[in-house]
Amino acid sequence: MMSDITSIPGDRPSAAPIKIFGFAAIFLALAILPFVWDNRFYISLITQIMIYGLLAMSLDVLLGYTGLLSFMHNAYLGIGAYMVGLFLIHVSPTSLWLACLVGVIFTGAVALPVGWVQVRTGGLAFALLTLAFGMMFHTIVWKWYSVTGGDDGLMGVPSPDIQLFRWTVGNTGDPTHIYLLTLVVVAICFVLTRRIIRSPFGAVLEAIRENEERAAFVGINVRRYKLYGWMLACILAGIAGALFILYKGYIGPTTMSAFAGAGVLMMVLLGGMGSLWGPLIGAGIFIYIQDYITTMTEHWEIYLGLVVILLVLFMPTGFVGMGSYLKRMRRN
Amino acid sequence: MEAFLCTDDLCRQFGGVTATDCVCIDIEESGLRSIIGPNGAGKTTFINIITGRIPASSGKVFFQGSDITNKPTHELVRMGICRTFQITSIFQNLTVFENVRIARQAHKGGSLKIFSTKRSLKNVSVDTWDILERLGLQDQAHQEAKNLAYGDQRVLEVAIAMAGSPQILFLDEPTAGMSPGETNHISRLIRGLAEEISIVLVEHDMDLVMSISDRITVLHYGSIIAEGLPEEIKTHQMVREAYLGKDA
Amino acid sequence: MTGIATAVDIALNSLVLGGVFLIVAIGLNIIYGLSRVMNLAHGSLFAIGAYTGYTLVASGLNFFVALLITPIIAGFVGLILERMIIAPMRKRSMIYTLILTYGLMFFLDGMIKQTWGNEPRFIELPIFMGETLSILGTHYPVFRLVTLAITAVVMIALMLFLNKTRLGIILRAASTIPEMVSCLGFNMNYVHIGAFVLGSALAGVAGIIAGPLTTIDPLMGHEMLISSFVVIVIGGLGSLRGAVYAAILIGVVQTLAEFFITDLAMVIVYMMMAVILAFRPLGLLGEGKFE
Amino acid sequence: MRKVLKISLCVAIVFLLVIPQLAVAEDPVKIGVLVPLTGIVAQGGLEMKYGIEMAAAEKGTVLGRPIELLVEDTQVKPPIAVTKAEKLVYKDDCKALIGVFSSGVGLAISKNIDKLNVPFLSTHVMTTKFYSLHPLVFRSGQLANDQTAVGNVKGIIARPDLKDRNYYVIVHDYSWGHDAGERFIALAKENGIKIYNEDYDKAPIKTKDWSSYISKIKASGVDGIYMAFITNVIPVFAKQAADFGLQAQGIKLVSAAAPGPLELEAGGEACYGIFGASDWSWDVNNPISDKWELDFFEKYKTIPSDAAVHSYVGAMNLFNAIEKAGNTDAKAIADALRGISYDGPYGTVRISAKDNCMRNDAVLTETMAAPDNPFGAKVYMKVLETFKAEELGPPE
Repeated sequence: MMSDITSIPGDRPSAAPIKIFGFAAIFLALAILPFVWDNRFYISLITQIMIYGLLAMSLDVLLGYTGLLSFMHNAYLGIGAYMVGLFLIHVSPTSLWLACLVGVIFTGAVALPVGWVQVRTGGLAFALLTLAFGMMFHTIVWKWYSVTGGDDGLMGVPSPDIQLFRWTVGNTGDPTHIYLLTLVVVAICFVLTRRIIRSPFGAVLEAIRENEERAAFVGINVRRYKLYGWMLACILAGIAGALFILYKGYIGPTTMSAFAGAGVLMMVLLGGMGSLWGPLIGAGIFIYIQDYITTMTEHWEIYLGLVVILLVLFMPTGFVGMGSYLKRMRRN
Repeated sequence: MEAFLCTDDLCRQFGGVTATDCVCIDIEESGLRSIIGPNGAGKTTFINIITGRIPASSGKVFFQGSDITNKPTHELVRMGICRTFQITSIFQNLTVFENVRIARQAHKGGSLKIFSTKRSLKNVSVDTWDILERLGLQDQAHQEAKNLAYGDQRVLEVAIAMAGSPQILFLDEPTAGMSPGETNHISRLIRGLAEEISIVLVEHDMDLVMSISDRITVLHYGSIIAEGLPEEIKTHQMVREAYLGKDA
Repeated sequence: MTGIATAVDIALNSLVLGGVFLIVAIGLNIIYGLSRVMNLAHGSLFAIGAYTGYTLVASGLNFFVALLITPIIAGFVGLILERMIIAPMRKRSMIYTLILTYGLMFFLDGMIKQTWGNEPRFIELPIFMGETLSILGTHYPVFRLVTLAITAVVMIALMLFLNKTRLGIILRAASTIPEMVSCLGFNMNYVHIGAFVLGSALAGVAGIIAGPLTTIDPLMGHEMLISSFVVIVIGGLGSLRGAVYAAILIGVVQTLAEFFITDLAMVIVYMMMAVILAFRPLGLLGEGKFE
Repeated sequence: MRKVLKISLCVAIVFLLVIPQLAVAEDPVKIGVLVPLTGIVAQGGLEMKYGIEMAAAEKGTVLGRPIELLVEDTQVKPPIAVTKAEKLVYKDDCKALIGVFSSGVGLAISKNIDKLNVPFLSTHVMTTKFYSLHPLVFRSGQLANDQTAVGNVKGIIARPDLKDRNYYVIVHDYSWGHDAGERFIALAKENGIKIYNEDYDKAPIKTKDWSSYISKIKASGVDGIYMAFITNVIPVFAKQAADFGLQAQGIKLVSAAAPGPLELEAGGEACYGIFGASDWSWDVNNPISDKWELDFFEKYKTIPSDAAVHSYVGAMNLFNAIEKAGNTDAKAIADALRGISYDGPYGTVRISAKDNCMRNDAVLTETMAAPDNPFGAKVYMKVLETFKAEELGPPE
């Protein structure tokens, strides 16, 4: 009997060596990149990709693992970014870590009541509510001129030094330093999120995604776990927001618009739902393509829309995991 | 003596239609109670109310002396009230093992260990394995649930329900659409369970019901028209009328 | 100007605003109620209606003739979308149709911009509608009153259709028990098509009557989409009567907020929605009461 | 394993796409053009692009090298605009940035100008924050809010039909609108013009249905409206006000921004009778202006607008400054820009050496039915008064 436990199916052993190796290789390659290739545009672009990759990954925790759709996940990036920015401007221009902590906690504090209302409604209403609440935050940020800078956005955010214990290791105003900081933070978030979604807690989220009613009938408090999943996603988005403000030194209400929200959703779709790598890659492809299309044509919305339509119709699982999903679809 | 599970004038209306009409029922701590009745008699609605799937319009449900009317589903499950569904309800894209494991985990706790592996919940895995062996699903443990044969999916659903260590288990037409062989397998299983816990069976297969039930309750237009031992029900005048019409 | 005159102004403004919300939201709700698809491109159909109306009137047609033709064209666009894009997705999960129609929204908005350009357009109205009418001391534009009348006519026609005609009754049945309707020998495909055509036609009507009220520009559909969401979420998804109450409620709240506190008008509307949903998660009238 | 392979493949493809673009030709002088080509102000952005292209075509070369314009769409979104600016400077190696619409976008780029380290010349922002903002940030084109306010106040005092009215102030809710409203109110009070609401109304930019605001104006009993709206909204508001009979009741409209010609055409008769200070309209009569209008119309088949002419003059100032600097070094160009001037369609436009912002003459216009004209315009902005650069300030 006990011997069976070692080969329990459905519970993958902790990361295979090859995966750890692959992850380490990519991390190292990205870490030395700015030292061998001094192109500020691409370093800056990759920083942006990693930040949005983290945001897309957090959305995937909701969409791919819990089965909940959020149209405006960017709103929580925005809330985190504004809070970190405001803290740096008004409280302490040098306390980087404290500012980030406050920003992330504040994001969670805002997400909690919103999530509480949202999980009380059904699946579809949940999605529509994310849109409505997202618009609400967008409107608040946009109208609260005295605090948020309204339509002009939050400007004059200082660039604090990056301090580890007592050593100063860099400054967030330096493109290479913020790139490395982003890389480290995103990597840590990736590893932790991967751990979480493979934990007993992750199994509960997956059960809810698969069959909400059955989940309730095995004794799972579905609303509560949906709320936990939502909070996890929003806190990750808040972390992305903290990185965003440190990287750009600026945040405006358009970052929190419905258009921007659609972009995040597309990153997840492009990369593939239900895999943590997918959204990261999706963010890369999306930001690169967007950069390309908007340069080429002023009618980029047409192409953006067309890409979404074609993706959903013909490649609903994105790039990663396409094979396995195709197999499943054929069987269905 | 306090009843194990009982309902008190339980009613449910849909628009103008009364699907459950002032039902009072007492269910024992163990044994197999069958609920039968013609199509549309309100059997499924009745157990839906008890298990918290739909709210009651009026009336009460008591379990071990406490009022459980309209309590959230997950709380009822934690109290030991589990069920299966008429239309198979399992986690399609998870493996058979994972289907039962998650149910066991929900019962045993540990769902908030966000940084541990699933393997770290050792006794959950052990219990899961036991349940799978008992129901004869251990060979399919690796398969995704949706790839199982229909009959095995029905058995899996029973396994999921059992993982909650129920004190009372509601089975909604567990043999619907099964082959005679599969029906035989599951009926033996149910009979075995009934020795330990209380089972409420909604079933159309009269031969099965008559052969394995300890007691039978007959519903018609939402109310109880008869209750008793299988032999009594067989010969009950009103039951015959309900099934065959007044002229029979 | 007297207080009464201002009150009349506000009351009429809220009804006109609520009326437009209502027609768009009812269209969205009909599509959802009958085919379980939440069409996020609905706002774009509203914009298409407005632009079609503009083009027809600009090419010399009478406004009222355009009012009849526009819904036909919008309905036709709805038909094409349903057949080409939505129908193949019907079997997949709701999330996919949501994302798909989201993409469709961007695509249609882009197409509108490419076809009609960026600058605002205005629908020329018949002379008499450009006048103002004196009501209790206020001068109120005639066409706004006409808009109100059109809204009322559309709503009454819709009510009669759903309650009094055979087809309407079948549609209502289809919203609650689709299996039954298909058992009776009706092809559910036709119900889905019918829902899309009817819903899109309503969006088209709303577009042409909203044209003179506001501006016609490529982004007009976005705001309307969000507003109609708020309406149907507050009223209850798929609930037609709920939509009526919610539309009027939002029309009144938004107008009052714009009048008295200007700055935070939209925030107030969203807050109100959050409060209502905190206490009634399924909206005022609950989910799925298609009547 | 296969997953890892797949991922590495994706990374490889991305890099393959990236690397070929790194080869940069050295020959032409590259100028980054940042204008909105999508969003609500896309038409204005397009006209700005035309103006800059026209200037580049006329100028042809600087420092003996061809001018190459690289146009990017800001989408009127500050973060996108900053990304595009980074792209133009870091990737495409542009030596200067020109264009922009919206103060928010302009300020966001300015915030990053230290990193970008190229001169940035805005031809289309009105915020007063641009005065002495940064040694590399300049404005040439479109009157700033303070200048517009002076023009409008002087205009109101000079015109008997505008004088002695009680003005209701309503603005778009963003920095430019607030700034414009506050400047006007302060100056108007100094000059004895009556203001009905000193805590002016701020309407969201997305407002489409103005009926609530119009009801409010009706209820207030004023006889003048001062509005600071994004230009494409001016005809919308004017039309809705006309629907409610405001203009017919003798209420006059004064605007802080000059509406674009296509917007006026769309608004038609409802736009008659809007007053406003601006630096140019095609009604301005001088040989340079007359020739420029015809050339522009010939080339782009659209009615010449002030957005186009600002950008044209701004671009000319920039090109001349590069010529004067003798090289494309950021600091050299910036030094050359300070104090430079250009004689264009609206007279001499000089960039002040003190605050990096331009000084030029301006006009007060009223929109009305256009006389016969080569552009086929039905509505135009008739020049009523002319102001000298010194009158508008700010003093140097």
